[in-house]
Order: sequence, then C-alpha cells, then structure tokens
Amino acid sequence: MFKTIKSNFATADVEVKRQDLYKVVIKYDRLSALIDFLYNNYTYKILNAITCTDWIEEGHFALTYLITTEDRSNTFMIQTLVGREDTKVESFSKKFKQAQIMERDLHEMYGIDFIGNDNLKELSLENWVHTPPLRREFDTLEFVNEHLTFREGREDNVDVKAETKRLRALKKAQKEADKKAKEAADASALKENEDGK
Amino acid sequence: MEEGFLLEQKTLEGDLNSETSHQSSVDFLMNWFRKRSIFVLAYGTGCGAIEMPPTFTSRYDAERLGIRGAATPRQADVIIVSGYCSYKTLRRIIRTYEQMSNPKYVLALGSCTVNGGMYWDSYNTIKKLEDYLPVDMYVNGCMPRPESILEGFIELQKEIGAGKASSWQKYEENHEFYRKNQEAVLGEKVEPSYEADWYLYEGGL
Amino acid sequence: MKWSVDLKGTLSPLSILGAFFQKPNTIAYPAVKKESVVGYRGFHTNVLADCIGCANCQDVCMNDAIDMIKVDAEYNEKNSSQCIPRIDYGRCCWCSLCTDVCPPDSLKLEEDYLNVTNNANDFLYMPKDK
Amino acid sequence: MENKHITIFHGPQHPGITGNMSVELDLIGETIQKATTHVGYLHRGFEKLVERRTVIQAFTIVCRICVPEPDPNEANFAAAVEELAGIEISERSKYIRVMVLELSRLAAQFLWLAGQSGSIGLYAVGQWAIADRDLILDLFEELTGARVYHMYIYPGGVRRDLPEGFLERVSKLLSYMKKRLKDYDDIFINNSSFKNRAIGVGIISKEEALANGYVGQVLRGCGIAADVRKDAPYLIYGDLDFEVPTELGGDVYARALVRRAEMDQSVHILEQVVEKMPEGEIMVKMPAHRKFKLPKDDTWVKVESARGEFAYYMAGDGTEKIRRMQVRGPSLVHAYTLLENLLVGAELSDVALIMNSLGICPPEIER
Repeated sequence: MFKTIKSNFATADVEVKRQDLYKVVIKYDRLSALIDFLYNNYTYKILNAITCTDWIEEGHFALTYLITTEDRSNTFMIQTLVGREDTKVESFSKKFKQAQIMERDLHEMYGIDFIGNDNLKELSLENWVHTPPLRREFDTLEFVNEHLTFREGREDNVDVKAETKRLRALKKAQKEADKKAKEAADASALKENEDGK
Repeated sequence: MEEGFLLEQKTLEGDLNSETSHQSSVDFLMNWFRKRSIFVLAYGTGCGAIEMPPTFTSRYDAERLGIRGAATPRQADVIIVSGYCSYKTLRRIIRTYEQMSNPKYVLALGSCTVNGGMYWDSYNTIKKLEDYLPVDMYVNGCMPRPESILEGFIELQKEIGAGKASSWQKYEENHEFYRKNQEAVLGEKVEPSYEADWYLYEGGL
Repeated sequence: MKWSVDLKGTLSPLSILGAFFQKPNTIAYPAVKKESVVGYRGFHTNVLADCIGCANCQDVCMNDAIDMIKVDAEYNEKNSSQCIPRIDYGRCCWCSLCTDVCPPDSLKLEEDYLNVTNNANDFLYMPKDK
Repeated sequence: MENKHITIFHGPQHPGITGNMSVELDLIGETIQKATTHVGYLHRGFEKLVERRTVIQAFTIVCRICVPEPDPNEANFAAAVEELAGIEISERSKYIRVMVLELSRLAAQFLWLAGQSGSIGLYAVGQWAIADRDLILDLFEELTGARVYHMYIYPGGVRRDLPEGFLERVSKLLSYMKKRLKDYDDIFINNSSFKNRAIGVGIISKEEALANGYVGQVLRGCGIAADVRKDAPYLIYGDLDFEVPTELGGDVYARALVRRAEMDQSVHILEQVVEKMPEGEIMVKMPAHRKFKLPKDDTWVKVESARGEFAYYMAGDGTEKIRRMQVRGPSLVHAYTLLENLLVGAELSDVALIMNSLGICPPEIER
C-alpha cells in the first residue's frame, strides 16, 4: 500500500506515527484521487475530521483529512498544503455527509471556501464582520481591548523586574554611599590623627 | 440539634427582626412572600449549569428554602447567568430577562461574570456582566460549588426580605445605558425590542 | 405507539416507594455543612515571612489574575522586589499552577471557598497570611 | 383541511434541551417536517486561546471544553503533548488516569440517566441519579481538589498522588454502585412507561451509522462493537478485561440499554484497576513552563468518552506554544448530520427524548 501511495500520490514517504496512525503529505491536486484510492481499495471509509493549521510564516494552510478504517483500528492523516489568500477547496460533502458540517466550521474559522458545499452559513459566531478568528493574523487580545473593557481597580500592579532592579540599584547606591562616607570618615580620622601628631 | 423543616424555617426567618424598621407592613408582607418562593428559570447559560442539578435535586435540595425551577420566563423570578456569556447567548439572555415579569433578580455565578474569568482574552465573550444586565448577587468560584450557589440564594433572600434587591428598577431607570452597552457589542439593534409596557408608561407599575 | 400488558414493567417501578423508609441523603446546607476536604482548592493564602516577591506566580498565571503590589506590611528580607501577590477572583480559575511554581512554597490554597457579594468590585483578594 | 406549518425553537431556554443550544423545528401538527440545529451559544474560541498560551498554561483550559465530562479532554491533551514531546509516563500514573477516566464516565452516565428520565417526566430517577453522581464527585474532590473541573491529568503524569485510604473508599463506592444500579433497572430501564416511549423511536440504521462516522452508543446501539478502548487501546486498557456491550435495535431504548450495560462495565474496570494499582512515581520531571517546547510535528489522539470517541489533533511548531489544537468531540456529527435527519417525522414530544439518547453536548461542538 505504502509503495503505491508513494509512487502515485505522495511527495514524501508515508510516515508511521503510531501503530494506528499513518501520515502522508501530498499535493492538493492528488487529494481527491488518494481519498478515492483508499476508499475503494481498502476499508478507509469514514471521514473522521478535517482540520486546518495556519502556517503564516510559510504562507500556507495545512489541511488535514483524517480517514479511519471501518473497524476503527487505523487512521490515515492526509495533509495537503493550500494557499492562504482566497482559498478555494473542493468540498467532500457529496462523498461524506459529515464533511458538510466540518467544512462549515472551517469556512467560518479560516475563511476557506469549499466549492460544492451548499451550506456555509455562520455556525457558532453571530454577525461576525472581522477577520475569521482562527487565522493567525487575528489577535484576540487586541480585539478585546478594542471592543470591551475590563474591571478597574488593578492599576496598582508593580512591574516586578523593574522594581527589583530599582531596589537593587538603590541598595547598591546606598552601599556605595555608605562606603564613601566610611572612607571619608576614615580619611578624616587619619588626617586628624596626622594633624594631632 | 433541630432537624428538618424547623431548621430551614429558622434560616429563612433569622434576619426577620433586624431589617424591618424602615418597611411598611404591606412592603414587609410582599417581600416576605417574594423571598419565600423563588422560581429559577431553567436556562443553563454556561458551565455553571452543571452544578445546578445537584443544587436542585435531593443532595442539596434547594426546595427546602423555597427555591425551585420554572420552565418559562413568565413564571420565573431569578435568572442565573452561570458563567461566561457569549454574544449569541447574551442576546438570548437579554430577551429572556425582558420577558420575565417584575420583580426579577439576576444571580451571576463564577469568575467570568466579574472580570472575564478564564476567557478574559476571548473574542466572543463579554467581560463584565453588570454593563449589560443589573446583577443582584455574585457568587465566587470557577465553578461555584452547590454550597456557594445556595449561599448566594440565601443572601439574595435576605436582600429581598429587607427590600434591598431592586435591580429590575435599576434596569428600568437606566434602560438607555444598558441598551447602549448591549447594542455596542451585539451590533446595531437588539432585536426584537421588548420595550414592554413598564418602559413606556411613566412611573412603571 | 401500541399498548401491551407488561406486568413486570408496571410493577417494578413501584419499588421506588421503598425510598420512603430510607434516610434522606440531603445535606441541609446552611445548618449542616459537609466536611471540608484536605487539599480542596479554595482561597489563596500566602506566608509573608516566606514570600520572596519573585512573581513566578504572576508569570505562570494564564488568566492574568495576579497583581504584584506593595502593601504596608513586614516583608521577608529576601523579598527582592518588596511586592506580594494579590489575586483577582474575577479571573482566577483555581487551577493552583501558581502554588505549584512558588519557590519558597509560601502561596497555598485553603479549604475555604465562600464569597457571596452584591458588589462586583469585592473580588480583588489579598491572600491571608498563614 | 389545509396543512399549516409552524416554526418553533426548541431551546436554548428550554428544560428539555441538553445544554445551551437550540433546534429549529418546522411542524405540521405535532409532526416534525424539518429540523435545523443552531449552536454557538457557548462559543469561547478555545482553539484560539490555546494558541496564545504556553503548553502548561493551556492545560488548565482544556477541561472546560466538555462540561459534563471534563476528564477525557485532559487525558487527550496530555496524551497529545506527551506524544509530541516524547515523554513516557509511569505505570502508576497510567492506572490513576484510567481510574479517573472511568469514574468520570460513570458520572457522565448518571447525568445521562437523569436527563433521559427527565425527558419523559420520571423526575424521581433524576433525583437519585444526581445524588449518586455526587458520591463520585466527592471522591474526585478528595483526589483532585475540585468537584467538576479537576485539572488533574497533567502532561507527564498526574498532579497528586492518591490520598491515604482512597482505594478503599473507591471499592466501597463500587460495591454500593453494584447494588444501586439494579435499582435503576427496576425503576427506569424496565419501566413500562419508558419502554413504551422509547422502543421504536429514533431508529438509526446500521449502514447509515457506519457511513457517516457516528460514534459511541449510536454505533453500539446498532450492533457495531466500536470502542476506542478495544480498537486502538491506549493507557492500560489492553491489559484489562471488559466487554463492549451492543444492542441491535438502533432506537432510543437500545441506546439506553447499551449505556446501562456500560455502567456495569465501568464498575468492572474500576474493580480491576483498584486491585492492580501499582506503586511508583506519579509524575516525570517536567521543565518549567516557558522552557517546555513542542517540536514541529502533529498528531491525532483519541479516547473513549461516555458518549463516544473524543479526539484531538495537535500540532506544535518548535516553540513553547501549541500551533493548533482541533477538538473533534462526538457531538459535532451527531448534532448536525444525525439529529437533523433523525428528527424528521418524529413527534414534538420526542425531541428531548432523542436528543438525550444521543448525548449531545453543545460546548464541544462549538468549542
């Protein structure tokens, strides 16, 4: 099986992660063919999940399809890389009924368009007009600071590192001042002694 | 030690003598009725809803104190906002709250209603409940234990008995303030607008 | 729905009437309190004589619940910043990660957990010194 | 006579709903023509929040993903982190994890028992079930320091060792449960009023169940012995002796029987765990939270929760933060693909019954 997959579909070897988990990275245009291949020739008949990871530094989404055998003893992770902007991906909702809802979820969270999925309405958000929240460029804390307020009364927080540094400097200065004073005192005492002589 | 029915009576009446001086006898009677029968709306808005079944069933048995569930907002006195509150839920809570008949009280459970709690940096939850609804009692915890929830109810009953809990009046008086905050997070307009009769007629009830 | 005679199914639920003769399992809360459990994660306590003001607790707290503040108290002389933690119970989730990372083990959780108030500004909590 | 459509919302504010969610029902008379599920009332953006926190910080938030049953989340999270970081945990902590997972399964089944009986108006069963669930929560409180959100299964082991005499108290509870569960047979499972309501309602066919990726009791109720603990054993489930109960009916009653049998199995597993509990360390040494880094790799882990397979996808990126964590709970497909089809043709009064028997839990759908 691995050999056929490697020669026909994959860009790299099939990785055996665990006894029950294989992973393969393929080009996007071979995705549908590989899923069909596994569906028809083996018992990989259940679509378990579709997930998406945003690799913003490398400029692509990693879409991962998780397909399980009928007896649930093995899962295949099929990963494919697609572009980040105006992503259009073919929908699997005709082949797997449950893909419909998973794709709806991803569409909402990443803004990926699934062509052929007839219901991509908002799933868990309501009247959302900002960047799709799970994209990396969306900063949730910034959004919160912009739109909502926190409770007051916590402004007396002290920056501990700066405070420690300040106290240490203070102590050091104190010590030096002490030292200087002592030296001065010693010197004057010496002088007095000399004068006394 | 006393047990059973008498004991609960004592808990409820313990504060009777202290706070009555400024109330007229009609007020006193009304408050007494109110505090002895608290109907809680069956709406689990967040995590804290999971500690409600133990509170209301036989282990902690809130019905001893006259607290029980109510299925519809029209019959309910108390709405429990049990923890975090996403925008989508907030819209439903406001709608439900405005459908409830006076007097009505809000009990807020957990850290999330005070200052955001665990979800302080989440893009989809509100941080301070008091900006959107008037809150009568906050209960500490994440999530609060049934004992804490019961304690919250007992404190609420005390306030009701003393005639102090009057958040629904606050909501009427500052309706514009609350509406402004609500619309700021929910979009242009809070739909549908339940500006019931007591908002429109002067003097309310 | 079709109806069939099911004698066992009709009579066996009546065994619930036996519960009338059992002791109720209710904990009559305000009067009877459940025994507090050793190691329950309730309010914070902080031994001021041990606290070194390192702000590890502030650093590990994912809820941004801990402020390091200056108070009028006697500090440990090793306390390099002369600050002690104050916890915002409008944020805390009682995960006790802060007590796990405390180097002198001065921050702890006690069994007490009751705090009911009608003022939302009462939730800034200064750990008890014990 | 003209047929009139009515559209009503079942939830979110409704006593017969399994959480903060709603089903929009299109009715003619009492019969449902079309059902649309709406979720999102509990959306907090977990997957975003986890990306902002370090691994150790994120560990406290995952248990909030499923409220009735938080422990599978912790176990999944810990397993995923351990697999990515290459940590091998000790034998004792594996046993303790299994004990916690099984106790939480038992507790969740009691919660289901209360919901299912409440959905047909048998409230007395609910009173008992919640009280019995509390006995389990008491044990949790002693072990972990909290009733519901335990935050106990930590990447690298578990956070506290068993208190003194804890195992005796567990076995005491188990012997009580063995007696007590028979009472539930009498008052609920064999109750003719439940049978009459449940048999033949909400039937799912075997082919549909397999093709659409349903999990848990839905599959087992159609005669397919699907259970992650058997199919891909994790922790120490491979060494334990237990069965996967199945029924053939595919209806609400079959799922109830499966759940009831699973409670027996949980008790059986717990007995073995208590007996075999080894001595040893509970935690491997973990670096400080800013220094604990995950390699650039991804994995997929799953456990069997009380409602079926609960899986996590996790990807690290070489920093101390998690790149992506996807939660795939059992309810996502059940609440949409299954529920929307199952409700068509059902009576309005059966909605709560069917929803409870599927065990739909909204917080894990929308995260």
